[in-house]
Amino acid sequence: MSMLSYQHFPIYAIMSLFLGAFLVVMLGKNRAVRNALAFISVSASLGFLLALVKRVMIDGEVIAYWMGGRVPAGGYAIGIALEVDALSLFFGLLIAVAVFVSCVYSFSYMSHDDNVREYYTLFLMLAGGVMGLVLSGDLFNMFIMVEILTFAAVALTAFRNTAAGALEAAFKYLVVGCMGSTCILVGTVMLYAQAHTLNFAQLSALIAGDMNTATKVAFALLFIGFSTKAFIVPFHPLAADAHGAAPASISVLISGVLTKSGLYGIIRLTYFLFQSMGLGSMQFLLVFVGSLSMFICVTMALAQHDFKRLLAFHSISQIGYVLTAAGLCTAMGISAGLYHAMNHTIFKGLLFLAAGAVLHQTGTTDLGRLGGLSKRMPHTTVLFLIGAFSISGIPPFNGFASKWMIYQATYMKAVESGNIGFLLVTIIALVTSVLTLASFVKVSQSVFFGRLPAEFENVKEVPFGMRFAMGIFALLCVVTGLFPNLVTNYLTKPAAAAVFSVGNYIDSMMGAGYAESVMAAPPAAPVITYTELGCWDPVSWLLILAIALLAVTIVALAGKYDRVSLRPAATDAKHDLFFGGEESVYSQVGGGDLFWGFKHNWRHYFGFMHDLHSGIVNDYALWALVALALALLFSLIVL
Amino acid sequence: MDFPFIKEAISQLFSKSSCAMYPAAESPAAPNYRGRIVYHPDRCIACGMCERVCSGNAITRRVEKTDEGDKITLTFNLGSCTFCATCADFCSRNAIEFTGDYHMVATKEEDLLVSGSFIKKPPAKKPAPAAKPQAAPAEAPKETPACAVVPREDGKPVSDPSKCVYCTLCAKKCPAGAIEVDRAAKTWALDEEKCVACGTCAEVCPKKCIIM
Amino acid sequence: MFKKLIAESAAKSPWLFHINAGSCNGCDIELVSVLTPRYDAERLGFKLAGSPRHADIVVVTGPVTTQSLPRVLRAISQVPEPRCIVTMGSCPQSGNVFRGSYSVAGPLSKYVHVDVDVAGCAPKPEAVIDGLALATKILKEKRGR
Amino acid sequence: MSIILSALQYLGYILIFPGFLFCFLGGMLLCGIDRKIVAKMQKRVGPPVLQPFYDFFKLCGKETIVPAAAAKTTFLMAPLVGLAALVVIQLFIPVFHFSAFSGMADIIVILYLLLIPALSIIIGGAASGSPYAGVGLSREMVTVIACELPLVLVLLAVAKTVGSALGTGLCFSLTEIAAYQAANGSLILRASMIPAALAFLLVIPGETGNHPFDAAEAETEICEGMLAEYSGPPLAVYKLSHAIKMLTLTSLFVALFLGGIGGKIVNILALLGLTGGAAGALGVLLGAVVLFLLCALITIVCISLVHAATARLKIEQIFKYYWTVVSALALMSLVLAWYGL
Repeated sequence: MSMLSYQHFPIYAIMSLFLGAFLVVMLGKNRAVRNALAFISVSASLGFLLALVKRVMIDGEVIAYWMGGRVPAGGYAIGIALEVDALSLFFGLLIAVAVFVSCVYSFSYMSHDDNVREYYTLFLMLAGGVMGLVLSGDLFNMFIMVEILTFAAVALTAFRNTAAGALEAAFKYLVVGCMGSTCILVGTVMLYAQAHTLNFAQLSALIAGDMNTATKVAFALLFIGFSTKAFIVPFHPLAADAHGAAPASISVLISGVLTKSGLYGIIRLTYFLFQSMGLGSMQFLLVFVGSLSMFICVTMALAQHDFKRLLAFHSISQIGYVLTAAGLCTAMGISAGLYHAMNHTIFKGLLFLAAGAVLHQTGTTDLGRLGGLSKRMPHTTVLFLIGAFSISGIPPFNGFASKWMIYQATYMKAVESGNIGFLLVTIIALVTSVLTLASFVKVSQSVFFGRLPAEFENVKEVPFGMRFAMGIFALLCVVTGLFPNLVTNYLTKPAAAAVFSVGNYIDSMMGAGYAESVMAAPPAAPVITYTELGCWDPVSWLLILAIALLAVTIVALAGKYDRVSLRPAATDAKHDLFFGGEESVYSQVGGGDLFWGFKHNWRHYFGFMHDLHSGIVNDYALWALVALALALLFSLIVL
Repeated sequence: MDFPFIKEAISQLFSKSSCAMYPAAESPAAPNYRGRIVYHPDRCIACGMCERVCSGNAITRRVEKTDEGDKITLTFNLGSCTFCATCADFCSRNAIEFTGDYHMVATKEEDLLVSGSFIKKPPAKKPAPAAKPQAAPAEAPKETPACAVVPREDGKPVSDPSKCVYCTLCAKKCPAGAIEVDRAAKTWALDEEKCVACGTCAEVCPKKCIIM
Repeated sequence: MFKKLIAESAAKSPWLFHINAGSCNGCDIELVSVLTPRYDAERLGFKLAGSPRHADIVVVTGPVTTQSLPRVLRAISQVPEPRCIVTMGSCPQSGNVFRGSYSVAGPLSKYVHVDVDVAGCAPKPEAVIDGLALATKILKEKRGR
Repeated sequence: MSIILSALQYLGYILIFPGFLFCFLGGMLLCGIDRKIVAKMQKRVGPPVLQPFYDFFKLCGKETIVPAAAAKTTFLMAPLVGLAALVVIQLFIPVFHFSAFSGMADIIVILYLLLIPALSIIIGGAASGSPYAGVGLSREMVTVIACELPLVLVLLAVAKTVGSALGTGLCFSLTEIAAYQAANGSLILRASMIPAALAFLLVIPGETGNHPFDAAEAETEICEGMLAEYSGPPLAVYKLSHAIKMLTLTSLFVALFLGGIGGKIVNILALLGLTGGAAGALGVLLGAVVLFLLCALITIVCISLVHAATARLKIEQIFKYYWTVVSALALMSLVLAWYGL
């Protein structure tokens, strides 16, 4: 067990981040050292996880690592364990990539701010917390990591305390976040009282057998705790306020990483700890909550006037997609859900970075005041469009591949289970996708196209560091969109297989044969096979689209298409916009005045939603309690 | 949403189109359509009535001195005409006629001008002994002697006081407004400058006491 | 071959853009009546375009009041080449009864080269069709150059 | 050698048959027929059927003005992307039993590819910076949202019907649907499919932005909406892609609901005793002609008749109409298909 054997890599991945945080506090006085330290710790963590991919993903091995060498004695796990199976490594990789890109972005993004040292400390603590949560195999250890990431996220939301609403958003996040953490803590305590162990694998072996009321209450508490972290429906306004105020690189982390950790918790909880996904009602819970948050958040996003709040609501709506897919409990559903989770981190990260670029250059993200930035920031516009097209699922980009798998999964589930409810979910999913496209058309018209206001006349392009970070995400968007089979074979299929092979998870932790001895009916490890029904093979589609586009452009250029007449003199009426003959004054159609037809027809719905999202923290706390009560009721009746 | 005209749409699909195929089929104008102006210079007496009543002041008159007399050209600018035909109504000699030809399309200004000219010969009488009428100095038009009325040599009208009943009809009808009649003072005066010797007063006078 | 085809079709699909420079709407109704089933200018390819960018023939009605003069000239300048300007009725040609008024900025030909004028105080639809047909011929020659 | 041959063949597919040439001619002719029939319905004579060709070539000859406020490259590139995407969709719609890229015709992908032309006109309008374009693109997006729900319901209903018939539970591939219809009769003859067909017919004018649902390009209210600043060749490309979109949607209707005729073509050929290569080529030609005639018929029924029979709707009426009446029709057929009718 030499220091460099792969067994230690999980703990190295976590510790490199925490060590980085510690060193930045100590030595982070001057900028270069601080940036170098942050970069090294983030890339080290990414490197360690990449080294594990061959072993865990392809060979299917599950790494069980007992901290301090305390192996289980007498059938009881005393020490704290880290367990990395395909699912945790999948989420770990996702987190490491997002953290890496966000760190590169924040080098130049945070240049204007002061006390950036604290920023990097909290940044690395947040990253370490999430990495710890995803890789740990011990329930209490997961709770500690949840605490770390919640406090780091709250502090980072309020980092720019001069910004309006930053403190208030952080306070709201703190209140409901702590309610969620306490729910997790109480749930963990109740499970420990039942099974006298905190080890995740042993717990899932012991708990699944006898489900008495205590475990049912524990399930409800844990479920609500993790959904606060994932900002699912009753808790989504927090995300909107948090993203509105937090710096863009932190929004990337919150939306790309924090919500995924919440999802990871829910998947672990429902598939492993309680193994209750077989129940139809449990699937109904996840699918219902998922499609509810999918639809509510996308309609709320359409009504937003602020770029980052709009993106925040979208990230919750995409989380709704992932939750719906994960709730189907079919091989294709899980794989589609995980694939969409990965895509979501990538394109949502890209969009938040683009929002940060706009904020960095113009100082505002209000859709009403911006406009025409494509003339001054062409690269950011192209990168934003790639992100916008992939989130709304336009074929050549990655959003389409995963959404398309989700539609198939929900529709196949509807056909297999004969229950028409899932059909409704497919329809909601498809309509939500169009509404996502609508809100991104709104953003592109209000921010990047349309007329350039006078105050942003001398806006320049963002520095190269930020564009490079956005470029990485854009490249990932296109690559994962073009080679879905590559992604599914090496990433999502092993992860989906891991989700179903609970027995293997327990045995690798507690020693072979443990699962059979303890559990009444140890779940057999299913073989993951699903046939993708459609015939979407992106490379040849894109090839044909490219050839067609090439043919069109060649014919156009042959017809002297680009011999256009541009404006010769500074003022010449011919190249002014047509205003019905009037002098073409500055008039931008953007922000609130778009989609009147849709808003008019849904005005009662929007009115009700407007009153519901009051922005007062006690309303949101009340919602959290109501949600907890409903969850308790549900789990007591159903489980 | 309802489809109000489906029946008509389908039925019209099979019926003949109500289109007057204009460029192919000639479509004459309505019977008394006021189209292009035709000007008959021979009838015109250049009384200037049309020019004064034309609302679009589309009519201009040009007088040139030539040896045979005054060559008067009247031009009607169709581009400035409202085709109300008031000039035709007022023309006592109906020298202006509105035809049914509505094809008034032009690329150059000139195409829209209708003009005609005529020579206005001075009266056939023996030439005036001394000063020419136009150059008559500003002596006031005196009352003609009460003896038997003798026609004036410049062809302008003169009234016979014995027969005149001062009904003021001639003054009303005079296009140029050259005659003043005062019923109380029983006087009849003629303003030489204005008078164009058109003869309307002679025609109109019920007592035929005006002789030219 | 291609250039000839374009010149041919320039005459076959002239799109109109109508500018009302203070007209009494007599000519405006006549212009629109040209597109009704009775006279149906669409069978010759005419179509009313919404924006000057789509227009080939600009039809101006009304005596070009001082208020509308800058707007008329700006709208006309925004029409892409090759274009034709047709004045309809007597007003744009000469100011008609409004000539000499303080608020009439005079005939259009003072500011812009007018290709075709259709006379008539509210010309007959047939006359308008003649004028437009003449304008398409001019368009074709302009295109030909 | 065979690679070059197959590459040439595929290039031929893209550029000649179901690709550009067929789309250009078919789309323009369809647009001409539509304008002629609408005129006939209004007791007018109407333009010659080749009028769209004249419009296209005239616009090609005009000068392209790029307004100063526009983002130049997006402004010029947007129409081309829309056109290319439309031609790609047309490639994957099977002409009865012949499909250029047989393995890849998929309903969901076509559903999403139909978004690209709408998106290209929206981005083009946004890039021009004109406020008319801003209002136009807002209305265009609402129209796209309005048409999406019924379109989705219809496609799911068809997928379910054919899927349950073939036993795979669900079938998204157009070629399989075409084959199924060739085998046992067009889908439109089934009871559950009639409301779906009607709903699809009502969606076509909305999706292409034809008269009653063209609030987005209303030339009287907002000066041609997004096209307000376009002139010359870019405008010609947009008019062309509008025409091709009509062809694409009508041929999608034929592929989805009238596939049975493919079977009849096959046995007509068998009747004539032609076999082998000749039959294939002739079959394709015959198929293309029949497809175009059917498309013309459907255009007359669903685009021209609706154009002549009613006035332009306000944008919120369009939205309400599509999300209540047409979606109810489509939902009815989905539920019928669901319960195995």
